[in-house]
Amino acid sequence: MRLDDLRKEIEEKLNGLGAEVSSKDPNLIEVRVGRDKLVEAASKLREMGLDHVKAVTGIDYPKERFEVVYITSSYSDSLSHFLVNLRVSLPYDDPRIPSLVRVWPSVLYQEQEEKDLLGIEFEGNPRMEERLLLPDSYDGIPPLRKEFKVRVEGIDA
Amino acid sequence: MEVYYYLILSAVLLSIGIYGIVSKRNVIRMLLSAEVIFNAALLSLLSLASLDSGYGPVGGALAVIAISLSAAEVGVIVSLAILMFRMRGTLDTYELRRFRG
Amino acid sequence: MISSGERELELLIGPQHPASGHMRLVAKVDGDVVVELRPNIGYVHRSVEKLAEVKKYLQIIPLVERPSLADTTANNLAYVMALEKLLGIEPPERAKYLRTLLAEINRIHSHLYGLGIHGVMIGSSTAYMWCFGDREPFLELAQELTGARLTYSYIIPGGVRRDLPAGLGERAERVLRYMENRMRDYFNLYFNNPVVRARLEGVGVLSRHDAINLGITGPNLRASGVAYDVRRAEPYAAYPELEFDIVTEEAGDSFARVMVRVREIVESMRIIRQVIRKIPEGPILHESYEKLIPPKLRESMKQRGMVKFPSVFANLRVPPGEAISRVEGGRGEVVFHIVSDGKLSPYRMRMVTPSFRNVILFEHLTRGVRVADIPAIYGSLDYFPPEADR
Amino acid sequence: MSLSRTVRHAKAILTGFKYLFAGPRLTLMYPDDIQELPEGYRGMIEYDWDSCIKCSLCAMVCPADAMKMYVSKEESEREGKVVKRPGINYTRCIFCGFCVDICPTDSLRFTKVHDVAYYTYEEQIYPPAEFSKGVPRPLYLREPRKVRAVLDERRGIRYEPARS
Amino acid sequence: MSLPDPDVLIFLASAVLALVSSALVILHRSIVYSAFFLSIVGIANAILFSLLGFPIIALFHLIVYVGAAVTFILFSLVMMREVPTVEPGLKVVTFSAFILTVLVLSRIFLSVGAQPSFYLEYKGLTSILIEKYWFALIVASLALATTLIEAITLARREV
Amino acid sequence: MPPWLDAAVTFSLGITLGLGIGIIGILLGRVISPSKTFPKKRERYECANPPRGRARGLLMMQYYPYLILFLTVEPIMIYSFLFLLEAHSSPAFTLYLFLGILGIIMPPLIFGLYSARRLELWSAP
Amino acid sequence: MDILKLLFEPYIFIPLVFPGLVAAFLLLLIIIWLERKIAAKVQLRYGPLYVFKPLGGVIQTIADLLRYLFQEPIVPREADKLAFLMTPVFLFGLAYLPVVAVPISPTYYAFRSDVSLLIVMALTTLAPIFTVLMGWSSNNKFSLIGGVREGYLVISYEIPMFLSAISMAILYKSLDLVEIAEAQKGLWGVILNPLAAINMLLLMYMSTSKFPFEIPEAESEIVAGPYTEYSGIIYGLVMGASYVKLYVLSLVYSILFLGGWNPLPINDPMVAGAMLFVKAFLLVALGAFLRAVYPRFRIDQAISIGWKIAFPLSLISVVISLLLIMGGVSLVVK
Amino acid sequence: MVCSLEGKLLVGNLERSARKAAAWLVEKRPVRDIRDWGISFSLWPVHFTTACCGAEFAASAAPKYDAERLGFLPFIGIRQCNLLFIEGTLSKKMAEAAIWVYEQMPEPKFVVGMGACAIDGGIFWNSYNIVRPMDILPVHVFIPGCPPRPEAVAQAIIMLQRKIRRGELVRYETR
Ligand code: SF4
Ligand code: SF4
Ligand code: SF4
Repeated sequence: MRLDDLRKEIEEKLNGLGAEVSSKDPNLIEVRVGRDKLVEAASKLREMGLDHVKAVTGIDYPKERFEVVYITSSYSDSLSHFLVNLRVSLPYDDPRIPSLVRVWPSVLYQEQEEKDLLGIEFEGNPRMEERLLLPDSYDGIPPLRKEFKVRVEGIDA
Repeated sequence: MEVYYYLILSAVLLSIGIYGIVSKRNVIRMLLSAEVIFNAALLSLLSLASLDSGYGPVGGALAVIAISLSAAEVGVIVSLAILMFRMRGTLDTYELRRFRG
Repeated sequence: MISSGERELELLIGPQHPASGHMRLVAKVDGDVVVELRPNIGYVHRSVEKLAEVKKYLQIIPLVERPSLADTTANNLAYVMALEKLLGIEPPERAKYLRTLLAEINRIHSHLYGLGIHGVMIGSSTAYMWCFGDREPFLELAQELTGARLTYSYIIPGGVRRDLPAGLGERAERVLRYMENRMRDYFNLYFNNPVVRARLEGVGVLSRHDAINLGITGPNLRASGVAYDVRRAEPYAAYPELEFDIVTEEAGDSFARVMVRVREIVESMRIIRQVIRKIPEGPILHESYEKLIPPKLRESMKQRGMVKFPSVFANLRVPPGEAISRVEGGRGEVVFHIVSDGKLSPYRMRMVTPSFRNVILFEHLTRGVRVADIPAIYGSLDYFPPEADR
Repeated sequence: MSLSRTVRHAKAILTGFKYLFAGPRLTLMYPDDIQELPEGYRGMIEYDWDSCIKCSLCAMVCPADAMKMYVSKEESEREGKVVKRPGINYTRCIFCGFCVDICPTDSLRFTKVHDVAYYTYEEQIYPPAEFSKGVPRPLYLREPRKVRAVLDERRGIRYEPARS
Repeated sequence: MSLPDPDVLIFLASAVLALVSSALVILHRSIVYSAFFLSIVGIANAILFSLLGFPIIALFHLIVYVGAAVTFILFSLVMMREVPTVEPGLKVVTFSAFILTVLVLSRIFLSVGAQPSFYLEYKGLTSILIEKYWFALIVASLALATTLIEAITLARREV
Repeated sequence: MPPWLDAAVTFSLGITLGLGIGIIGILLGRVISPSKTFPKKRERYECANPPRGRARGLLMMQYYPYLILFLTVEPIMIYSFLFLLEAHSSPAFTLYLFLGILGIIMPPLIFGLYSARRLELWSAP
Repeated sequence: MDILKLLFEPYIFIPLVFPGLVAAFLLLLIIIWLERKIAAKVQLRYGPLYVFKPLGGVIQTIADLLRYLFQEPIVPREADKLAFLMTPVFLFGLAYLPVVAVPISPTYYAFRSDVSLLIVMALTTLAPIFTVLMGWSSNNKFSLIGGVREGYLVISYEIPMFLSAISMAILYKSLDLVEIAEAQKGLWGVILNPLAAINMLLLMYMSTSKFPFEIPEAESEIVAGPYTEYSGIIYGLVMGASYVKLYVLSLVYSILFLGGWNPLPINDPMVAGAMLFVKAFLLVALGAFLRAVYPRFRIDQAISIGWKIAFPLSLISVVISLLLIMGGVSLVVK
Repeated sequence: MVCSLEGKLLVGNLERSARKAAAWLVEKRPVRDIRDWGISFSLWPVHFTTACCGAEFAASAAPKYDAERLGFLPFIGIRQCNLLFIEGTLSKKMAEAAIWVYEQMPEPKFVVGMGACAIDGGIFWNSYNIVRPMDILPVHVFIPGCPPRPEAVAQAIIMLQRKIRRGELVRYETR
């Protein structure tokens, strides 16, 4: 399968969901959907055979938006070469997003981590209340946000 | 050593066991008291059997069988206790009586 | 009635526990049967992703290696590949082969590490000692190539840091033959040992369907019969030119997972032989960087076979953009997602390690097993907590 | 107990016996022998005071902020401007060797010293003056023999006295 | 003054052991320790048996009674978790009943009195078992076998 | 006096030594070892976690049937070898008796082993 | 001089020196070191060495013992103090006590009874009570599970062990260890009934939780099993107890199956004792060696080995013995 | 009731005076030397892997470096060990566990900080989630390196042994 074919197929599948599909050589396809259409789009992709999520990346653009990228792919021989990014933007003051655990069980811990470190709420993920990586007693701004500053030293002693 | 020392000892053990059975409410504790009684009984059986060398082996054989049957009794009672515990969540005989019906 | 909550005993396995490494498993057991087991990770969370945002691009190389100390090359390679994608450069051929060589040596000793830990988890200290002992010759090779035992930091944007030392190929061949000899004894004493079989066979079965669904990766995936390997799916380094098979097993139990590792060791040895035979001559650093090194240094660098960094490396600037790279490490697929805004440090670096993707298996595989199976399953996953916690 | 299983038991035990009586040993007798490491091993770092051009590249590239530029007082006074020289802090150094590889004058060099431990925190910080004095010497009970690891087909690793 | 007979000493020691531990069986707060003390009662009893001249019965008692039955109780208790039950205190009535029993039984037993001069060799026991009581053994085995089924059916959780 | 009472000395020596070593060791160990108190030192060991829940929970009932098996089979086996010792006088009869007892015990034994295999029957009470 | 003579009286010498306390202690020191050395050799390394280099570090165990002695014994707050402290003592005493019944030559024994084999076996059956109690009194989850596991192990080896022992006893028509050893002047028990011998060996290692049955102390599951809370010299004591138990059982095993002090022509107690000791030592060392070969079984597998393999095997070995008797084989000493 | 009686017996006056006598005895020359010798050759580190340095720690117990030659036997339980190896980074979560481990170990006990992370954080020195071991535990020997080579681990053991044998670490302290 070639990249363009896959792109076409995805475009057809996601028709009517308001998805922007773009591709980037050699093997990357970007799908950008709105928050409300996310689950639907994800299920469609899942139907196409993209059976797992490799990574869930949350990106913080301070005062502007959050972006969540689901990097999905497949274990089947025909699709395993390609990566499909499912990208959602969230408003900065309301970082909530429907969880995709139902669609891809493999995002369970990844979503929990993004919640833990970035403070994005994945609605429907059963682990939202628990801390994953930080100590249970941690109480402060999520450390991966840009406003969380770590110490830096210059090159001088 | 006179045999009646043994017999008196067994008598005291027996009374301790009886006291335990009468005064305790926990099923397992009652079982334990019964076991003390069993020990006492065995002791008196053997001390009586030792009086006569003719009866000695017979007493021994009896004791062997008694001991092995006591093991059976323990098995059944403890299993019963487990059953009770599972059904009622308690081993207290008073409580059990209250729950009956 | 006894409520079911009361019936269970809560066992806290770890963090100070031989079978937990650096994590905590909270097991609810009903007698000898595990009702539920939750991994409690984060004991080695060192915030690699956050630190990457304040460190410069080159400084991140050692940073991403640290989380999975036994399998540093995969992280190193994956990170550098993402960086190279952003920079738009392609390393020279020889460097690609050297990367492959190191990756395969690393795969072997990482697998031996996992097998050794697994051995000690089911109580065979000999398996542990043998695996860790036989790891040493490979470490010796890697050390000769890179100058460090574990933390190689060998792969840099545009190439590698050291050239192949003279005679390494022949020494590698000797090590490989040694390992092949030893394999027989491994099978006699350990893998075919009836006690080992009894402990591992049929324990913690992961079906093919579940493996795919849960997004499992690496040998654990292949042990369930899915022939997925990044080296095939999206070939990188010198893999397109090398011959190798993807090892799979069908059973999906602990023993299959162990067997996949063992057979991958053999497969890696095959790759190493090919690499040594085929490695082309040429530079080991991309010419655009080589140009920047002062000529005098360039000479001595060629002679010693050690790369000197051009001074731009101190403040490497990367064009804005995003890049995703994936690499098949010893434990599975490493994914890097770098978002650059053109500054000295990445804007966001997402690092997804195989162990982190496999955490989900703990809950999944341990439901209804016996307490003694927990270490047997845990060990067979070759799970490395720092890698998951990052 | 099936026959094949019994055979496997026997094989395991026999293999054990084989190693008990005829197995190799991989052990390096550490405090008596020390291993001569290969060329280019990234051990502790030595600093050449004279050839350094004070370019700060080493401190800039250091990923652990272990290499720091210290103001060299005498030199600053002598030259009338701020002169900084690198000093190393082994409490943080991760031996990545970036500083060595980036130093344009080869003022920093790897040594093969790799087995040092310290009793206190403070001794591990080397300002430029101490840094240039060379690397610390580990404590040995008695003068160790230097050996070279030889990879071997049959025994894995053998150790031979190093020639040098 | 000469030393008393060793068997008098042993008798006294084990009698005290038996009495104290049987009292503890009844009185100890924790039921697990009660079961443990029952095993001590058993051991003391075994010593007494061998003093009486039944070493073989003593060993049998040790192996089967202490080693199996009491261990079984102990095990079940350890596995079953302690359930606190309210125990009534030492009531005057029960205590006096206790004293009474001791007195009555002692009076009865005091009428017997003889020097035991007896030693049961295991061969005597085995031959009598195989000659006269083999059928009893079979019956006992049957009883045990039924117990086995009964106990397993009782203890298991019906699904 | 039973003849083996001669050995009372040996036995008491054995008991004294066996227990004495331990008691002396413990007392010595308590006395000569340095000690420092930390708040958590005497807490229950729970893999470096604060103690959680009660330690004496319900334990492995899964293998309880084996316990019952043991309880019932052991007496049979022990008294069967009491008569087995007579094997020299009438070997055939002993063999038959032994096999007979085995025949009695076998069916319940197999039943026991079978129900022991079914784990779901044996969760904690 | 009198004291020295008294020392060599069997009823003092046996419990105190050989095969009693001193010998057990020496064996303990050597075998723990040897176990580590054997394992190390199989595992391609040296094992303890630098503590005393000329002799390969034999005194490593002494260093460990000293360390234990000077280490603080902690009694956890929730533990039942008295039971916690006393059970190891009893365990050690119980493990060691059967030694008094072991004869070291046909004429040199501390006490002789017509049921001495049974005495040894009976004393070993008492141990689980204390182990369970040990787990209980520590008041720790792992100790408790370890104790229960140990108990389960006991119930699965005990009956087959008795049967195997008894299948030899009926061949020799005696329960007296002296007679049993003497009966093997010509033919050793291991040749007559190899099935029982193998079975008993297996069960012996099982009973002392040697590999592959090292289940109660399975460190990767339940830390140190019943000994989790023990520190300092008390831990040394409980560890010692299991080795002493193995030692005593090995002595009994050599008498039952390996001809005891046979085949020595002279009956000098010292020589006979040395013979016996060597046999027992080899058995203990074999147990130590198995550690290097095997991982450990799961508890349910061990139990079912006890019930489904060892138990039938021991029944068969009893029947074999009966058949041998019917066939006229007789080893009885007249 | 028996327990309390025993308790009084063991911690009462008798024990205090016995301990005093013992203190006098144990701190005398030959006894002290023997004790220190025994302890120095029987350093059992507790199995407590805090971070990735554990990989090299494991290698130091493995055949090539075989730290068991020095009487160094990685062991399982807290209560049986006398040496705490901080194997690398202490994250905040792990630091709590480390304190538990340290406090629950019996006296005398020693701490070795292994790896740059266990001294000053190494490459993670500015991470928000780490703790410096020396801030919470008394560390006796530091091993720099990331990860330190197994030789350095052996070196640290030798240095610790030497310090113990010089009588600097094991002190008799009465309650
Ligand atoms: S050591 Fe090298 S890199 Fe560092 S300041 Fe001196 S010349 Fe520059
Ligand atoms: S070796 Fe690496 S960490 Fe150490 S000073 Fe040099 S650059 Fe910094
Ligand atoms: S010093 Fe290095 S190897 Fe050790 S824990 Fe820290 S990062 Fe890991």
